[in-house]
Amino acid sequence: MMGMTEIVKTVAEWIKGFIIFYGLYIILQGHLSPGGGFAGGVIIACAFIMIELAFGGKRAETELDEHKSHNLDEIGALFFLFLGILGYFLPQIPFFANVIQLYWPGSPFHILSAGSIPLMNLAIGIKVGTGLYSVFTGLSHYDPLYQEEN
Amino acid sequence: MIEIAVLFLLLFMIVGMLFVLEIENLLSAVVMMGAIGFGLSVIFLLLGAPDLAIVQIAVEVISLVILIRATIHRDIKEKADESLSQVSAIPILVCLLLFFLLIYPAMSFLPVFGSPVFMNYYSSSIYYLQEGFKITGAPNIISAIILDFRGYDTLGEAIVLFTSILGALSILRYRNKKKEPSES
Amino acid sequence: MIYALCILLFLLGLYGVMVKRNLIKIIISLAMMTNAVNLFFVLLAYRKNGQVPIITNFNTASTVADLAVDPIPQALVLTSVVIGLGTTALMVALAIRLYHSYGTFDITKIRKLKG
Amino acid sequence: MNMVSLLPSFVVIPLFTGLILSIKSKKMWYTHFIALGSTILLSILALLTPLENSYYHVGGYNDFVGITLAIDPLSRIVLIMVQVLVFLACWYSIGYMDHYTDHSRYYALVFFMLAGMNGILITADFFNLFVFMEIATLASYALVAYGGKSHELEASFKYLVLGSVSSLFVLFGIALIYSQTAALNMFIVSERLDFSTPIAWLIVVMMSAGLGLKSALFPFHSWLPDAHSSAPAPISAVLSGVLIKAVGIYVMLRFYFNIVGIENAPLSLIAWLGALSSLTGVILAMGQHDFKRLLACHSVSQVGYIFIGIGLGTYWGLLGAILHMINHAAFKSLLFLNAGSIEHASGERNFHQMGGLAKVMPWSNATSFIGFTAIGGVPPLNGFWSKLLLMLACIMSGQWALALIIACVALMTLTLFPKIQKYVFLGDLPEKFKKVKESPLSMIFPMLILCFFCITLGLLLLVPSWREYYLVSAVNVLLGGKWLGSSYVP
Repeated sequence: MMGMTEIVKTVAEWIKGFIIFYGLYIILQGHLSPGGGFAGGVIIACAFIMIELAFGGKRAETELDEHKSHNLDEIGALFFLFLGILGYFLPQIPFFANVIQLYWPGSPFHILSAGSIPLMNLAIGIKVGTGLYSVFTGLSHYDPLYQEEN
Repeated sequence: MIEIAVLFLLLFMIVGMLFVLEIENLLSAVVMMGAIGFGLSVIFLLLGAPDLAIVQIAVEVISLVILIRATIHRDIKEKADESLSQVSAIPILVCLLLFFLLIYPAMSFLPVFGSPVFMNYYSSSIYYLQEGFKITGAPNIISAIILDFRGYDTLGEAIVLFTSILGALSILRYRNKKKEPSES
Repeated sequence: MIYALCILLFLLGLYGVMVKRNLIKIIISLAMMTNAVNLFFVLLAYRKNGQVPIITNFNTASTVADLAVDPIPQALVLTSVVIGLGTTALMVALAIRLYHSYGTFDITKIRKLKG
Repeated sequence: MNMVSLLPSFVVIPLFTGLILSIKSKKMWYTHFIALGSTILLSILALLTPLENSYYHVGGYNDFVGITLAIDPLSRIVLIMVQVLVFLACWYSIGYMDHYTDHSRYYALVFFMLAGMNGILITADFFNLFVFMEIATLASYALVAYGGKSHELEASFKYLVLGSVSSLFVLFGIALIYSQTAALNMFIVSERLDFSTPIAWLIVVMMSAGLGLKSALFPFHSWLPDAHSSAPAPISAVLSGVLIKAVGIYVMLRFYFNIVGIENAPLSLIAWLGALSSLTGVILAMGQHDFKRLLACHSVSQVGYIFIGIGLGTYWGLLGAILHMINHAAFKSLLFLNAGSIEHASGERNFHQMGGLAKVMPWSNATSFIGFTAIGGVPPLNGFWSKLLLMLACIMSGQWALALIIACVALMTLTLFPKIQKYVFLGDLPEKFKKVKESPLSMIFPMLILCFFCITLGLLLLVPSWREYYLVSAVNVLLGGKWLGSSYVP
């Protein structure tokens, strides 16, 4: 469908920024108060899906098309795996140890406080967000009813 | 007080489940699933698990959107004869009821609702609660568990999501099939 | 008593998976079974008027340890909720492809396999 | 860099290659090259792992707090089997996959399945076991539906629904385990689990139902013929040869012998269910006329053999079960690869329409002949030794009925396979197969290696030093009783 009426498009354009900001908030303070990588990532995916529904496939592709979202998804997963392997490069640090916390323990209750936990939250947030968006675009682009319209 | 609210929401979920099984229209069945999922996230909130409530609501919205994408424009109205069950439902109902009756007496051996089992041992949960903040520096014990103490689980879980997305995209290849002639 | 209701929900989902003919109904019943098992896990973790296991400036670690709810099942359910989402996404993709090749969501008409 | 610290690399390397390979690269040989390289590296690592039990605490936390990984002779022998077979399947799929597009996603899914299986084999934590089971089976659902044809999609959907239900039963069992012992580590659970309460029996029932469905035990075997016959050939070889064993049988062995203990495990029930599934498997296989469906039905009966061996619970029974697990992986994947090469060359799977392919495809003919004789149990080859061991174990433990069932199922398999050889390879060549040429070398070579395994695996039992190093150490681990906190540090 070529997107919805004008009202929905302008409102969607407006709200998109706030939703992504809210998702980032949930991700970044995941280790301080409830929330975390998964929830924030899914909220960011909802923002992009809202754009896709409001403006139809073509406009949404300019922002985040299938290949870019797939590669971002992968970069998130590789970053998470890298954080896990960090211990291999240092002597005697086992796999998946919280290395950053051992060497640079931040001051409690601050954003940069719990070693590699906020970074892992960020990695999962990127991965979940872009991954679910690419599933949704895959589902909708596959839909022949979708293709006849645009 | 919380136990009564949880009990009420659980009854709402069971009634909703019966509603989903018996309704004819697909779209309203999907919407009912969303309602049950939101009821579940309120239960999580009442049971003291805010992390789970946020994730459950967000996951419910995504699966609702994906399922509606699948059911829209497609034979919404289930024909009358189709809704008959593929195999006579009576024997399955009987054996499920039997299974439930067999399990019921064992329920009394579960920990009483309200006094969880981690209190009667020096279990790792007590260790996490006491030393978790000192070791990892993360006030939110649950993200300390899933990312630091049991980070290996979350690596596996992130890969589960990645494989399911990769699998779904590799099944939905209708689009690039048109470009290059694919399998014979 | 609450555990019994939770297992009843699990069995209802199992009934729906076994009996229903429509693919979407099967997907929904399976999602409900996942919800039921997750609920059972968190029900095990509840403590009488227990606190949220998050340490803030006001309560120290030791007071939280005496009052907090069990954190481990919540961490495990967080993972299995997202696994349920992955399975649902794969199933919806299969259901759409099956709809386009068989023209119906009815599993009894999708019978090209022999035996 | 001692061997122990390499334990997590069995999961990290396949994950890394899987993520790297999922980038859609235009040049094909990159993906093949990287895939083969990492499977070779993994096979060498599996062969180098030391004999004695080694434990690895992820994140530096002890058993009590973090997740521990444990490897012992039983998981080592299955690990070697998994790596070698996936290496051969990757090598085979170089030639086989030119029918399909999208190689990068295919290899990514194969490596995630491999990462899932390796994760199961090295973990000593229940929830970790569930997560990696989920990865392995989720990747196999997507691979079964990879062809995109309608019957493959239908088989994959049914396999997905049954697999998800069985995973939920396993998760329900893990929830009950946590409710009784407040711990997820296998060492602590096996110590705290007492069998006076009915909940412990409910745990055994739930886990047996979930794992039984995953390994196609008798009442739940209906999904296997559809799923394994509609997957691409290298994938059905890996599914039948290794996935059922790593996801189903290995976890059941670990759960029954090391956590529940022999005295509480329902072993006689497993033996009789195994006998029933071996009978139904062979009878199902008789009526098939599609090559791959016949092989899939037959693997249900061979899995039943392994369960008979496990159900006896004696030293000889377990020895026969483990040896048959390895032999079945060898000759069943050889026959699946063979069926794939015939289908790749002639595009025909119904062996009634085929005939006389021996003149056109000499190599496939030779390898399938060795495969059929091995599966039939002809003496020099490996099938004979494990069936003989299982028969002896049944007789020694006085189960005459089980020995009889093993004998007649072996007889039925012996009569079943030469008729396929006659239909497919001998006789006159129909005109539409005239232009059929032999499948490329990259498909022939893995089949030859599997033939070499079929011939030499019998020595694994005969040569005393090999037997001690590989098989007997695994059986002693199982008979060694419960994992009573050997590495548990309070």
